[in-house]
Formats: sequence, C-alpha cells, structure tokens
Amino acid sequence: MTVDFLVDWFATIGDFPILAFILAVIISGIPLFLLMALNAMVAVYAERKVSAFMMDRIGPMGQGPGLHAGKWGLLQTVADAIKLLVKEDTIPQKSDKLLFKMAPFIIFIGAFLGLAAVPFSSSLQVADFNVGVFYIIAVGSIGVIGIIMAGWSSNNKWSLYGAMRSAAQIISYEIPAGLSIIVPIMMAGTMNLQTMIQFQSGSIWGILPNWIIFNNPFTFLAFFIFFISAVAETNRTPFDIPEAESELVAGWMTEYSGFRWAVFFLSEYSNMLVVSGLAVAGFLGGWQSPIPGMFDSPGWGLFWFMGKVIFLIFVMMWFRWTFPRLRVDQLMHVCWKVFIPIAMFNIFGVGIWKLIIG
Amino acid sequence: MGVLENKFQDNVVVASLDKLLGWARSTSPWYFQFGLACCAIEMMASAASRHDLERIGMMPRSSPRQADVMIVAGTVTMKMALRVKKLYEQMADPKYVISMGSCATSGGPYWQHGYHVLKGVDLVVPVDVYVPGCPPRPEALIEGLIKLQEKIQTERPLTRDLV
Amino acid sequence: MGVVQGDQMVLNIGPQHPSTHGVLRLEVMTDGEIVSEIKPHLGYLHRCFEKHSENVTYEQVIPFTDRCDYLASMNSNFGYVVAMEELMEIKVPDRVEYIRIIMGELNRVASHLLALGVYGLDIGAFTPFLYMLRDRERILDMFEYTCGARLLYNYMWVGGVSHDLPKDFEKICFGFLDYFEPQIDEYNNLLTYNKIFVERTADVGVIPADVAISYGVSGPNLRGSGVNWDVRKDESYSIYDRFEFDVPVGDGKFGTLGDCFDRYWVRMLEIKESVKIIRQALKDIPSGDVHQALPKKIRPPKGSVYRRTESPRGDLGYYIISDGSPVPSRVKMRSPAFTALSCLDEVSKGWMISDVIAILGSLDIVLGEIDR
Amino acid sequence: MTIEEIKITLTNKFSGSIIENEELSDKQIEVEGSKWLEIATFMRDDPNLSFDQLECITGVDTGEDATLQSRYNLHSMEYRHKVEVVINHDKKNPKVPSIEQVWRIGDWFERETYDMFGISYEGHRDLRRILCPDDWEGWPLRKDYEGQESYHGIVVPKIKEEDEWE
Repeated sequence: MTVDFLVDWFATIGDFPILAFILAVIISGIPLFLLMALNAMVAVYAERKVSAFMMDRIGPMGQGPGLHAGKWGLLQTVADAIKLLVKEDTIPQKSDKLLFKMAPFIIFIGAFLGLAAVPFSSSLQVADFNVGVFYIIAVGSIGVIGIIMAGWSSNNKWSLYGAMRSAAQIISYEIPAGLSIIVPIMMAGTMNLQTMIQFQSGSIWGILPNWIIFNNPFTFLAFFIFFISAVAETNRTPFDIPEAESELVAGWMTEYSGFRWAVFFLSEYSNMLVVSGLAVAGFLGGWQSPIPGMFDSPGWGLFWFMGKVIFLIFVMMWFRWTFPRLRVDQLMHVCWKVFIPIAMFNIFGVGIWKLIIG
Repeated sequence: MGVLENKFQDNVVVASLDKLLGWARSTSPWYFQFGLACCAIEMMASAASRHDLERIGMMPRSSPRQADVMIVAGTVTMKMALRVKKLYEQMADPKYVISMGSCATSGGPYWQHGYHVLKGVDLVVPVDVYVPGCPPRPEALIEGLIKLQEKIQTERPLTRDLV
Repeated sequence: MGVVQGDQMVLNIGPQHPSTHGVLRLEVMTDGEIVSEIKPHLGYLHRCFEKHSENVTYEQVIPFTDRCDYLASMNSNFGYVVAMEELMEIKVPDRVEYIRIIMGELNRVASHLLALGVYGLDIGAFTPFLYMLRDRERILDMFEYTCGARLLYNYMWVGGVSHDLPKDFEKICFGFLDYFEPQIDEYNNLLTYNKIFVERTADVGVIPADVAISYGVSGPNLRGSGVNWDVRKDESYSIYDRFEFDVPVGDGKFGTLGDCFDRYWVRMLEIKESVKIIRQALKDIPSGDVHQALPKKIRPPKGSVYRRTESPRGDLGYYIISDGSPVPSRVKMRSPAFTALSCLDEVSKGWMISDVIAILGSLDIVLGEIDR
Repeated sequence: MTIEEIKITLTNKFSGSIIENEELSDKQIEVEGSKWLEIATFMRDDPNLSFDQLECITGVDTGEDATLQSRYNLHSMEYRHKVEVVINHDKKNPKVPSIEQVWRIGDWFERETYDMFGISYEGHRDLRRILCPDDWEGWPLRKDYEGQESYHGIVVPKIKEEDEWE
C-alpha cells in the first residue's frame, strides 16, 4: 500500500490531483504514526524486560495496589504514556522558548519521515522512492538539528554538552554508514529499496540465501560497519555519550519533561526501527525468506522483515546492557581512523569483486 | 497539567477520567535518582536484583524534570536543605516526596547535637509518606512506595474542589 | 576576522548528580571537554560526628561510627574499638578477635563489590553493578543473621562483640565463599577484560607514588600506585599477623602504574585476599564467651591515642582524647576518603569530563566519611 | 628511629623551639608554633627523619584553660616510624604557620581544623571553610559553641535538654 497506489486509485474516482495527494498522504500517514507509537510502547516494554532478565531481575510485573499494570506489567508503558501526557510541561524561564518548544517536533519529523520509506513487505511501503536509500540517510540527519536546538535552547550546560557531542557523533558516523550502504547499492545497481530486495532473492553458494551480506567478504564486513555506525547514530550504548547518564545527567533532554520528553523517546525507538529496517533491506534480504523458495508470500514477507528488524533491535538492547561507554575522543577515533578507511576499502573491494567475479 | 487541573464539575465522565489518571500516575511513579546518605544504599539495594523496584513500575530518572517521586534518602544538612528545596521546585507536577529514614523524617540520631543537620525534611518540602527506620529495609521502602501509590489512586486531579 | 576567544566555562557537577557517589559538588573549569581545574566543595553531608562524640558516652559513639562509612560499618566499628582497647589496655578473647576479622573482611568484600559495581556504572556498564549488588546482598544476609541489621550494625563493642556467631554460621559462610569465588571470574569476563572498559580506565588519571603519599592517599588507591603499604601487615592490629595473605599492588597491567585500572584491579585482587583470610579464620576459630571481656563501665584513663586501621578505603584513623570521664573529650576520625578526594584536582587536570567521572569513581569515596 | 632519637635530632637542630612538657605522653613532642614551618620542612627533608606522610591533623579544645591545640601525626613510609607533634595556641588569637605546601594533604586538614576551631593557618593559600557553609557562624567544635537559631530562613527547632541518661 503505497502513496502512489492511493493516488492512482483516487484518480479512477475523479479528477482532483492535489486533494487526492493530500488525502493519500494522510491516509497512509495515520497508520504510520500508530506504528510509531506502538513500536515505542512495545520496544520500551521489551527493553525493560530484556534489561531486567539480563540483570537477574524480573522487570515490570504490574504489582502494586488496586488494578495495576496488568499481567506481567503489560500495561506498564501505557500507564507511562498517559502519565507523561498529562504531566506538567515545564519550560525553563531563561530558555529560548520558541526553539525549546519546536525541538521535539523537529526530531519527531526526522524519525517519522524515515519510516515512510521502510519496505515492510513487497506491497506494504508508504512511499516507494527510486532513491529510497538516499532518502532515509538524508532525513535521518534532520534529527540532529532538533537535538542541537534542544540542547542550545535549554540554556543548561549539560544539555549543551549533550547536544554538541551528539552533533559531532551523528555527523561523523553518517559517513561510515553512508559509505557502507553504498556497497549494497553497487551490488544491486539501484537505490530503490524494493528492487534491492528483489535482487536478493534465490540462493547463493548452494545453501545460503542470496542476501547481500553473504555475497562476498566485503559485503559481510560492510554490514557490521553499517550496523555499528547505525547504533552510534541512534545514540545508544556503547555510543550513548550524548545522554550519558553518569556524566551528563540526561544530556540534551535534561530540561524536558512530560510529553515533550516522551516525543524524544518515541523518536529514539522509531529511529532504531528505521536504521534496522535499512540494514535489513540493504544486507539481510529485506522481506525475503531465509529459506529460499519457502514461506515467501507477502504475509510471510512482513513476518520475515519484522522478525529480522526485531532481532537487530534486540541486538542493540543487548549491546546497551552489556557494554560500558566510550569516551568522546575514542568515539571519534573509531569513526575516522578505523571505520571510514575500512568502508572506503570495502567499496574498492566490492567494485573489483564485481568486475572479476560478476 | 495546570490547564486542566481542578476545572471540572464532578460527573461520570470526569470521574472515570480521574480514575484513569490516578491509575496511570500510580502505576508509573518514576523516582528521582538522588541519594544523600546511608539510606541511598538501601534505595539502591531496593532497585537492584533482589527487590527490584521496577516490579511496581518505578524507574530511576536522574533529571528532576522527568521524575515524579523524590525519595529523600538520608540526612539533610543545612547546606543541602536549600538544594533539596531547589530540586523539588525543579520537578514537574504532579510530584510527590517520600521521606526515607529517620534522619530525613526528624533528624534521627543527629537530632540533639547535630548543629548542621536539618531536623526533618518537611521543614523545607512537603512530604507525602514517611518511612521510618535507620536505615529502612528495602521492604519498608517498598511498603512506603505502595502506600504512596494508594494515595495517588485516591486523588481526583480533574475534579474541582467544591469546598 | 576577529580573534576567536575561548573563555573557560564553569561546570557544576553536583550536589545532585548520578556519579558523585552522594552529595559532593565539583566546580569544574572546562575548556570544551577538557578540564583545567576542579574545586571540590564538601560538607553537604556534614553530620557533626565529632560534636556528637563529645556529647555521648564512649559506647554510644559506636553507632555514629557506623554511619560515617556506611558501606563498611564493621570496619568503622573495628577501628574505633581497636583504638579504645589500646587506650584502655584491654585484652579481648581470641574468639572475639576471630569474629571481628571475619566480619571486617566480609564487609571489605561487600564494600569493594559496591565500589567496583558503581565504578562500572560510572563507566557506563549497568549489568555488572547489579550482579555485584546481588552477591553483596548475600553478605548482608549473613550480617543480618548475626546481628540483626543489614547496613549499620553496631556490632563490635569495646572489649567484645554484641552477639556471638549464630548457629551454623561457619557452614553458611563457607557455602557463600564457595559460591562467590567463581563469581569473581564472571565479573572479570563481564567487565574487567572488556576492551572498552580497559580503554576508558588504563592510562587515565595516573597518581604517581610520591604524589599519593604527599596527599595522604591510602588503601587500595595507594597500593594501585605501587606502594606496598597495608596497615594490616605493616602496623598489624588485632590478630592479622596470624593469617597468611598477600598485599596486592598495582603493576600497570594494561597501562601506566597508578592509573584508574590499577586501582580497580587492586580492589578486585583484594576481594580474593579477603576471601583467603575469611577461610583461614573460619577454619580455626576457637570457642569461648564473647562477652567475657566487656568492661562494666567504660572510663578510660586520662590520655590520648591515635590508631590507624585498614578500612576498605584505606587508613582509617581514630584520635581519641580522654579526660577520665565516661564522655570522650575529643574523637577525631581521619577518614581515608577525605584524603583520597583531595588529590582529585591534581590528578584530573587536562583530562576530559568523562575521565573526571572515571577518576572520581576509581578513588571510591564515601561522602558520609568525608564530611562526617 | 625511636622517638627519643627523633627528639634528640630535633632538639639539636632547633634547640629553643622544642618545649618540654610533662603532661604529654612519650610519643608526643611539643614545638613552638612560630617555628613550625621550618621544623616541618626539616622533618620531611632530612634523610634520617624523612616524614613523608602527614597522617592527620587534629584540633583540640582543651576546655577551661583557654588553649587550643593542633596535633600533627607524622609517619615515614621509608623508615616506618611515627611521631606526634603538638602545638599550643592562644584561644583569643589562634594562629600557626601553614604546612600546606610541605605535605599537600595539609591543605584540606588545615581547612577542616580552621572550619571547626577557627585556628588560622598563616600562609595557607585558600583558607576557607570546608565542611560548613561559607556563611556559617561560630566554630562548632569549640567547647563553648552555641548552635545557630536559624539558617537562611530555616528555623532550627529548640530542643529541650533531657535529663542525664540513667
């Protein structure tokens, strides 16, 4: 279900192209927003449970007086969301009020737009661009503007530190991420995510599915560089220096409360979804089944895609609760002196591999 | 919340909304990660594996803006009292305070000769629940938190005071 | 184009901050992320321990010593009673000495576990903290079984201890040690040998030995700098001379001698040594009455005593002046964390804010003891 | 080195400044306040004494006879010997040279003693209160200290003096 499909369908009813376009966008935007909210709720719950199990705890169990958060604390994030929604919205007196209010929405827009191009299955994609990869990378950087706005306008030194670290980090790590995603583009010869996924059908080496990650050693390496850079771009441990709790209190979110803060949370988790989606589409065969030729109807496609994405998100959570945090200069060192040379090398390698082997 | 608070007459819709809000607030009281003295260690112990405050929906936040419950865990000194007050003022409504341990409640063992000890944190911030003990066991703290949740559930945030 | 001027920024860490280990305030002068000067402001937990001591009787001081170093109350008690016994020239029964050493070393393990765990938390690793707290909880259970309290025990009295060891304590304690020793490897695998952890701590915050001595840094922090100084060995008190144990000294395992990693590593090794001592003490603990030598009335002769003991944080000294009455004339506590903190400014110059947090964490301070 | 040898070494070097005091125990040496900085430097630098560690500074209010004391516990890491130095101050105007630059830890110990007793350490580069707030009144550990009635608007409740403990 894409926007184009809806526009075409409206065209069969009558001739009102502008209105049809707006309607199509709204109709496909609402489920996307619901998906985003649902994703955040489920992911927060999952994160709390996963972290709890890793730490020998049990996490939210819905215990307490009266009707509490349901069985196993399933309603915990619902309660959190309602509470945050009605919590007082504090705006510091000495902050830049306009920027302070705007920042969460800029970050939200960045996360939301990225979601539009994620190919959930062969037919379920809001907008099937022919430059989908490029689009996701591009709108992914909008968030950093919001982060700097939030950090600067809060008029709080912790926020400023967090924002500056975040900007430096996201901009740096976009380079290895971008260089690594060139590898699947070179392999598939397209920037269109659907075509890229279709390229990955069938099997390779006899047993493995023909996913780009398994295609040759350079793509294998490129996947890991992309994934680690993606973790860094979403500001998660071991790269969570912008909101490093033990150093910067809460980083650029220090002054935010209530709903505006919840929007940050929402965006963080949907960013995780977007980068995992891109990694899955680019390297892990998107909605292709891991057993070539079996379970590859569109319904199964959604299942495989979400399954892979959830696995990657789980790996990110696993990182977060296992690793310590890097320091700013070490972070930059890893990016500029390790990842970028390897990513460059990968591009050459893939090019030569394609020339020689095909 | 200031826009909506205490603006409505009592009726069925408002009453159920009140209930919903009370449920949500009592189910996710995030506490302010703010330890003062010995009791802070017991607070950490109650958040750790064996007692696990997250069972009842408590999550630590280190910024006062995002926290709902301030657990004053330990002795408040004169030098700290002004900071405690400031931190309380920085928290967003609705906010609750738990006075953990006898030091925070009344000065505890430092009551008589502690020239620099504040004799009870309620001299600077309003307290909802007092947890006695020196230091209170994690079970006692959890009991205090559940008492606080019960208190939050009986609140009627939307209903106008008819007095 | 004008000249770009970079002014220094004053950053205020604390009193409420997740990694100041309590209520410490650091006024940090920074240039970007680089720290040029740190002014620690103490006293947010100044609870007037010394004033109280002058107003209560000698035995009533003990609960207040508990509350000074609340992570190692047994060791705080231990230091006070050792000083008092030296002042009053009391000889305590052997069983009491053994019990005290078992309790003191168990508490050292508990304190180091928390210190290491919180250090992991400062660096950003959450899980090791909870694993260590989980095992610490078992030690607290044993304390609770012995004297009824989890954190502040008031267990050691002048001339004895408040309760004898409960039934089957030896069995429980051996059970714990058997469970605990393999856990140390787990911590090492999870945190110590983690590449990121080593990168963050090795070579950071080096305290050279002469600087450490001049600043009065003691305990694991001093040993991390390569100085072999342990009050238990070098100024032996109680019956520590009867046990065999090594004094772990930093050796620059992954970086320079005296860096944060060395201090961390010395603590980890000390846990193993403590376990060794506890095993020996449990094996040959004699039987007897623990209340035998308790004096009826504590009225020390006129005079003064200064006695150091080895608390988990270093040399814990008590200076007690008696004027012959049942109330002490002056009790001064020389707290190891106080001296350790004083070198923070010198050590952290030129490092980044993240490193300041790492250095502060590696010093393992307890604010209750610093501010008293 | 035993305590007698240390005493003899010091007496030979600073003959007039070592005060004989019968009340002190055999581990203690009383010195004259005005010469303290030179004595301290000597004690640290002399290769036979080599007191490289200042363990503790204890302020003492001796009560009625109107004197304050500073007591310094010194220790040598090299020789593992120790000594205690006692300096008497006049209660009306207690002052003594600072040894903050001899042993670096002296900085904070002196600030603490200043905070608690009001003993002024001359030559200290940053002599401020360390535990109490900067605007605190009085010297808390002196025997005649009376607590403040209020601090920044926070009223300190008056506590009834209980009868002596039975």
